[in-house]
Amino acid sequence: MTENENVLLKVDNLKKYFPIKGGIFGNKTMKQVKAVDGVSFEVMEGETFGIVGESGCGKSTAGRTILRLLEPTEGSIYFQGKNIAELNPNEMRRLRKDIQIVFQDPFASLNPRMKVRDIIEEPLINFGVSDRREREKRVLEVADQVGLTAAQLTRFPHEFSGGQRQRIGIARALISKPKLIIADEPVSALDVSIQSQVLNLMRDLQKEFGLTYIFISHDLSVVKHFCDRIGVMYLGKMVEIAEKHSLYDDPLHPYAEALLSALPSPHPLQMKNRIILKGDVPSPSNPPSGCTFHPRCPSCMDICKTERPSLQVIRDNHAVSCHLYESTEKLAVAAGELK
Amino acid sequence: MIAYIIRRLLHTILVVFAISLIIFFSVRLTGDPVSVMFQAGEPTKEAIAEVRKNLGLDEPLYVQYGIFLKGLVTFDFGESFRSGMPVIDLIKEKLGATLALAFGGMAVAIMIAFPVGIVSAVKRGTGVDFFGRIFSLIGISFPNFWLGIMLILIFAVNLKWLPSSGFESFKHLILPSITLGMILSGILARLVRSSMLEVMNQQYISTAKSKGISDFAVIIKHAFRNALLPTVTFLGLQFGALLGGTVIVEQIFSWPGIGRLIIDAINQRDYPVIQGGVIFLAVIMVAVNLVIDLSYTLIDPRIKIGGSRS
Amino acid sequence: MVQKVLEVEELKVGIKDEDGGRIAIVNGINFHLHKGETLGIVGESGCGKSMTSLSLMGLLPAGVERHDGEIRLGNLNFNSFNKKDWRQIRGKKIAMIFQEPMSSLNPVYTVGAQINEMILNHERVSKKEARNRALEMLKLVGIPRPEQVLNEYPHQLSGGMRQRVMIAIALSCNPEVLIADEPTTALDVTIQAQILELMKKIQDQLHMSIVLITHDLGVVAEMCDRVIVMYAGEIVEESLVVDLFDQPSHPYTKGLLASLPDIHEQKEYLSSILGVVPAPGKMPAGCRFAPRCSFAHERCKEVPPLFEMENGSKVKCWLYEDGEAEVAAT
Amino acid sequence: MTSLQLEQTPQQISQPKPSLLKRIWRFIKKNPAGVAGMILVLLSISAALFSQWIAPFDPSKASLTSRLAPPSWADDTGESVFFLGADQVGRDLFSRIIYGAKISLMVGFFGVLISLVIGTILGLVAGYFGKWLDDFIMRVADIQLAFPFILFAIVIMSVLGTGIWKIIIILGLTYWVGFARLIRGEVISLKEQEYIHAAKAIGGTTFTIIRKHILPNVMSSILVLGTMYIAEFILLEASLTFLGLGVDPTIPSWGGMLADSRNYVTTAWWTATFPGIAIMLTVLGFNLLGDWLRDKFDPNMKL
Amino acid sequence: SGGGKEKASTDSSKGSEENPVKDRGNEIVIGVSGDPQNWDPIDTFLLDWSTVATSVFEGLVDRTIDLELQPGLAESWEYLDDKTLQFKLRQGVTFHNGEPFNAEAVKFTFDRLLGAEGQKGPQYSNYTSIESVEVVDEFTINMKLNTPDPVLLTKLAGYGAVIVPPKYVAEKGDEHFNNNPVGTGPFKMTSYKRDQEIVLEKNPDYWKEGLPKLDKVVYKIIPEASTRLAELQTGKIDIMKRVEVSQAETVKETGFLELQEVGTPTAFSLRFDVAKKPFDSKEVRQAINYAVDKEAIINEILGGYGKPISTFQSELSFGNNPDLEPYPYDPEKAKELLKKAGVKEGTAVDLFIPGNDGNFKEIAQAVSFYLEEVGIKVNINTADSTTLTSDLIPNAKAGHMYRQGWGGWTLDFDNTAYLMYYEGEQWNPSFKNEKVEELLEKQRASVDPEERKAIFKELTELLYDLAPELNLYSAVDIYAVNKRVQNFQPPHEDRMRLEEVTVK
Ligand SMILES: Nc1ncnc2c1ncn2[C@@H]1O[C@H](COP(=O)(O)OP(=O)(O)OP(=O)(O)O)[C@@H](O)[C@H]1O
Ligand SMILES: Nc1ncnc2c1ncn2[C@@H]1O[C@H](COP(=O)(O)OP(=O)(O)OP(=O)(O)O)[C@@H](O)[C@H]1O
Ligand SMILES: [Mg+2]
Ligand SMILES: [Mg+2]
Repeated sequence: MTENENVLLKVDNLKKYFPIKGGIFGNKTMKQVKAVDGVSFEVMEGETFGIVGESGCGKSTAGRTILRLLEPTEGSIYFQGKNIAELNPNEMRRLRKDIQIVFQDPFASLNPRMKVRDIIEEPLINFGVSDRREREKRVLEVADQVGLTAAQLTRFPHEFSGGQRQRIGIARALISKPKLIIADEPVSALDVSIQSQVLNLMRDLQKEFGLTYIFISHDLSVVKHFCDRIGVMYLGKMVEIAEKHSLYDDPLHPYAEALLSALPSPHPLQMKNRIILKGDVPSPSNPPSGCTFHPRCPSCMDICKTERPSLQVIRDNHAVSCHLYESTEKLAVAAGELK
Repeated sequence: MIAYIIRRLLHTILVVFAISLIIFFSVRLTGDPVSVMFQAGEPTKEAIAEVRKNLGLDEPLYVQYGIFLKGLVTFDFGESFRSGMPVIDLIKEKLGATLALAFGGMAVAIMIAFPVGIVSAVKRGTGVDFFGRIFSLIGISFPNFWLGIMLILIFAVNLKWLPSSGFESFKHLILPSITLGMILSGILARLVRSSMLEVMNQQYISTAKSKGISDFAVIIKHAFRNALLPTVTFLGLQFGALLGGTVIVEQIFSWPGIGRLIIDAINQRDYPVIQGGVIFLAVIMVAVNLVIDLSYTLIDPRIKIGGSRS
Repeated sequence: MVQKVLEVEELKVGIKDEDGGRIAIVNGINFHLHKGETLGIVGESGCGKSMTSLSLMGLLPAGVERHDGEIRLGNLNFNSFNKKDWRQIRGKKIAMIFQEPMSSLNPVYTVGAQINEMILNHERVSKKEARNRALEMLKLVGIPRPEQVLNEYPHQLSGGMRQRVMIAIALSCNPEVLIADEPTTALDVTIQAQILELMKKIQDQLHMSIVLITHDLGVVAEMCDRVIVMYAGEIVEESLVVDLFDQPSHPYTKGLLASLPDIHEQKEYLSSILGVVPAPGKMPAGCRFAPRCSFAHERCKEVPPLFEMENGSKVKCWLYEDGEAEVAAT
Repeated sequence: MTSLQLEQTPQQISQPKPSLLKRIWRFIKKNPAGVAGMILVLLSISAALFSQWIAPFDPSKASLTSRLAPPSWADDTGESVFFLGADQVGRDLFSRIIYGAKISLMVGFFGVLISLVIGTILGLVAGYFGKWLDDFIMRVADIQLAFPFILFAIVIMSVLGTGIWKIIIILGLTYWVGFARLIRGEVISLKEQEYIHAAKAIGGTTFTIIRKHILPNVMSSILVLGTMYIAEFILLEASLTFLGLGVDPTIPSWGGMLADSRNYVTTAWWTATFPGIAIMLTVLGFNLLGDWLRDKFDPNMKL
Repeated sequence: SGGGKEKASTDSSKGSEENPVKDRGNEIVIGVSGDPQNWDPIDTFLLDWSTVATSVFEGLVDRTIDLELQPGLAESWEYLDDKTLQFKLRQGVTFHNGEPFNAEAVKFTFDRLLGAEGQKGPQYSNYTSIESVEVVDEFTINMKLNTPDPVLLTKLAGYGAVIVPPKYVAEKGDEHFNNNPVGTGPFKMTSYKRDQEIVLEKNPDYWKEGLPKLDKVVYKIIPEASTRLAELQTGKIDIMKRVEVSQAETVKETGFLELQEVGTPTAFSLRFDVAKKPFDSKEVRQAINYAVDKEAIINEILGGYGKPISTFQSELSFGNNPDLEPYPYDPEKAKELLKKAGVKEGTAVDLFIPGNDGNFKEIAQAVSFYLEEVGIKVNINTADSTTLTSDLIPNAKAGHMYRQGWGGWTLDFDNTAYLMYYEGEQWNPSFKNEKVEELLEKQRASVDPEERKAIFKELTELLYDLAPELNLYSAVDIYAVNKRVQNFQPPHEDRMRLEEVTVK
């Protein structure tokens, strides 16, 4: 990728801790769920940045914190150079015109008591398009773009299939002409046949409007298909960020490696050497010391148990946070400089 | 856990304090206790003023409230205007009858509502369900005084099976308990039914069935056990209410309970008894709910007190 | 010849509609299961996979009933079963694990109690023996510190552990057939890999037959010997797993395979099957897949029979009419 | 762009609609309890709405000569008289029961309206904003619950005076707690729904979110609880009369009639029996209706 | 009087006419409606107290069941002068605890009543005319008065002046005494369960020879009338106090029960707030009195269980003027008077009644019906009865008219008239008439019955004319008694006397 590409979003040391309250007055923070614990990455204009990781590793939380649907505990989020973590609620509300989100659950993300037309139209009202006819026009336009007919607009969400609902969700995100769309597992709940429809649609829209996506998923093959660059998360941290081919051809982090090998093979005869990880993902309220992956890591060293590795660029467009690579590459590069 | 209990107690104190304040001033809005005392007497202006002074009612309100609060801290609710008895003794006197009735009513409600609710849920949509629900609703379709009077006429006067009033033996407990229980059972049956319906849809019910155990075991051991939690919460809330809220049943059946104590006190404007009684009930209600909350850990191992469901 | 443990003939499952008529959910399917074999059933959501598996257990939900066909387990014919007979085979001869490990264990009983319940229900053993057996089962499914877990409640376990416990329960009475309805769908890939590995290991050990229901073709490729592809309550293709991936026959199967993103091959767009599975009661006449099929033609207005192909696969599609022997639909 | 062909939704495949009669019959067969409830409720509502036309006599027309006249279709002269008998001051019981529907339903509807409005607002606020507001509102609810209803009634009556509207106010001010708790609970779980996050993400203000997304989704619970409370309020009005806190006796309220004639049960059974039946059927009707609504909207609702 | 119309026929259970009470022995059970809560005579002024305590305590002066004064614990008395009253006490009387009754006991009783303890209660004010009690010898006392009191002897037969045992009270303390009363009466209280039952047992040492005849009397407290009746029907009680008019028929129809009625001193009126228009006009007040057919109300609604009254007192009251006839029912006259006073057709007035008296609600509605006939619209308001008496009436918030019932426990019009018509008294928010006040003071200054009678005659005539209330009726109490009970005589003023009662 070239140097002159514009950074659209830069996330720097983002943290989101959920307190578990306790104490006599219920106001003492007894413990914290470190759902997102110091994540940094950049998203270029027009690209698709993928975030993968197992359930509970903080993908959704990261996505929502960027939109400030959740207030970040720490860190900054620069959108077009502006730190949106510092905006007041009203400014933030207006900025949401430019950053939109599509949710995982096509059933839960649409208000069951609103007509599809009203669902799609709502952002326009919120963002101050007061002319009714203008709004009408835009709704029809967007509906057409996502493949919904005018007749379908007068129906309620429950009358649609999962794939169609996801289109409604996309239309709603699209209508305010955002620059960035955070797609939080938009196809995980769909059947494969439908999943491909939605992915195709999203790709079309990206081309047509020059959209930038943050694409969150736990499905490595979908991510590979759809994304340009990918960040792998484990227990609230980015353990590896890389350009997709670099990651899939040669994963560096043992976790990424295991993840890739765990993928069911696409063909019965392509049996491969599986790395089966021991144990389960630990709880983010009580993460292991040092490298949080060490208890499950097949190549765990002593240092891993005590020291937290930092994210460092190992090769072009490929950074990893693992002690295995520290000896070879001394250069600790902040994720921000990662291009 | 300990911190949780302490927190709840602090809340209780707050609530009790607020109630004491409200109750203290609001009873004083409703009329004068002294003139009520002279049912057949010679209440000249002077006589009334004299009694008022002797009862300390001529002090400024804040002073009276201060005295009341001071007593409260030591569980001294003062002495009844009417009987001259310490309020706390009056309450103690009634506690037995009140508890008996509350438990009796609950027992009846449970005996009606659990089977009806369970069967209704299991046979959802069938005639059994329909009649079960109508039956459980009959109880809440009558004003309770009417139900009480009717039960007396039927079971005491006509059939002569049961005594119609008084607090003497187990037999005396039956009619008031039924009156109270019928009312409760309507709501309880509905709750049991809906909780059962929810639970019956759970995957673990399928698991239980897939083990080949009997339907009865599936329903009782697996479904009902899980449906118990909201039921217990409800019963807990109701229990508090039953202690004080059974005035009408107590009156119809001449049951010497706390509800009647308080309503009589209200009718006579016996301030100390009203205040003491209401605060006592408030404390009981909070305490019962605390116990219920703590008991959740026994019913549902997922619940940890002080934290949330894991 | 390999022994058939389970045979299903003309299975029809339906619900009553408002007029008292029947709406078919599963519309006359035939299949069998060999001893020690893993049979996969794949298909999109709502095509009747779960209903098929539940009718094997006699556990169809209220309102849904099996109204035709025969199911035979060895020499037992399920049609003649009363409630008690069902109870005796459930868990003992045929056991099931479910999709949602989070909710398939009863939250208020300990793991031990839930395994014991199964054992005590089917076998005349003392409580102590049952407990030992439960412990053994936990060890078998690879649960760390099994003694402790026996006394723990499901909520104290992770999803993967719970699914292991479920497997332990299902296998505790040594059933001939295990039905696994999407056993790994709710799990993470790394955990899914663990569970699949475990199932393979245990199958080898116990020589069980497995019906594995899934919508993930990857899992099928990994686990199964033979596959049934279901569409809208019918079997559209049945073949050996290798054949299915190498030479899928039915347009639907082809479509499914093509819509998978391939990790080795970069395509800009994925191909996809247009439209959605028709709802029960709204089935098109003729071939049910025809409205979504790019090969649909006149002939498809008629219901196609199941054609047997050279390699032994069976396909329900008019495209294979010529040159292929027709298989009687019995 | 790949072609995006219109997907078929099941609804698009049209089937001939069965006849109206058939649909009604089907509905009745499927929801016997709901239909029974609806009929009972409709009956009492029509009695309330059309009392002038249904009632044969002026419900407040007292006449000591016809005091406690027993039910009869015709008197000696063949003229029709009190068909459900006459009450203690000689008024036609049937007319009073017809007019009583108005009063009972008024108590039910308006009482519920007040508690509903207060409870819903407080419940929304407590549930949505949480934190100290929630704590505060819930503590107020605790206090309200601990405060004896009868004392509360007496306090309100001595401050505001008596009458049917005061009773409505008393009920409204007492029962808001039920709505508040229900709504609060629902809002708390609703708040975590994805479409609420979505509403925020598309730039919705708090007010819009509550109005457009939260409120409509708690409406069904409000409706269900409301129906059940109507039934409860009708009974409570009767209990208040029993305790001497009811409405003016000239007002034909079922509760009043029932409570004031309870001592006539053995001597003039009709005075108490018919109002009793009216209350029972109406209350049963609303309960059945509420039950049915709940089953329809959310069978697992904890009510 | 008595016996309502037999219209309310019934088909209720005439079932078993057999007396359900079989083997109760020489005791009776009485169902009463209320528990006075406190048995100390100086703390109470409740009728419920007197129903029971009359059998336990005795005063120096006694009143027969027919309300005649007679010697009680004092054998005789005389006025030594205007302000000294000497009592000769009965000898050989002991309290239930064995303590002797003597002059000390009398002195103790009155010192207590007039001292700090008594001043907390409602009885004290009745006896303020007593300066002190002096012991002359063991069985003689002198009562020093600070002012002549015409009704003192009546009052001495009242609740507060019953004699209490000095040692017992001193030793056990007041709280104990509240719950365990000891007196000299025919029965002693052996058990008291608050709000449930009171057990009295025969006092074997009672000073009246051969009395009482019963071994035991149990009072059950049953507030709800329908429940009380059920208990009677099932034989759980033998005597039911407070039978509702609506229940009378049922009792009559039950073979083993007997209905007994008795006139009471309690008068019921709708009092006018004379400060409010249009009741500031005498004509209007009179018109109302003409407009209502009180006889019809008594006969129809009260089933005959009520007596007409012309002033706010019953025929039992000293001062009642038998020459005055109640205002006749004359709607024409009423209309005329109203017209004269300029009251427009359709004028609306507020009437306040207590909400817990079902029977009176019917009466209020009948009144409203009659007033409507003469063009006055009545809005009936029901209020909690305590609020009405303790708040609304004293503060003139009870509308144009309100119900008041008054017993005048001394059976002397003084009590009623003073409290109702003297300016500034608790229950007289607005009535003021100088002549009335003058007469009231005049009768108070005299102890001569004849003179007082004359004053009351003038007063009643004046009040009759002024018509400060619509006088409705004086109450008749109804008792229902199981036929096994013999010699029971219902009391006029709730004070049940049971010495002579026997059972069959
Ligand atoms: N509101 C919250 N309060 C407390 N903890 C939370 C909250 N939301 C999320 N968490 C916790 O934060 C962690 C990360 O959650 P998150 O939803 O971001 O994971 P995810 O990677 O999106 O997982 P999934 O694949 O299941 O969607 C989890 O452990 C979760 O339990
Ligand atoms: N209890 C029920 N009553 C009526 N219809 C039902 C019931 N359960 C399922 N169905 C219908 O039966 C059809 C088949 O459902 P089934 O659960 O077997 O699908 P599935 O293939 O297992 O799908 P999934 O992959 O989503 O689990 C669906 O159309 C569904 O709507
Ligand atoms: Mg997520
Ligand atoms: Mg399924």
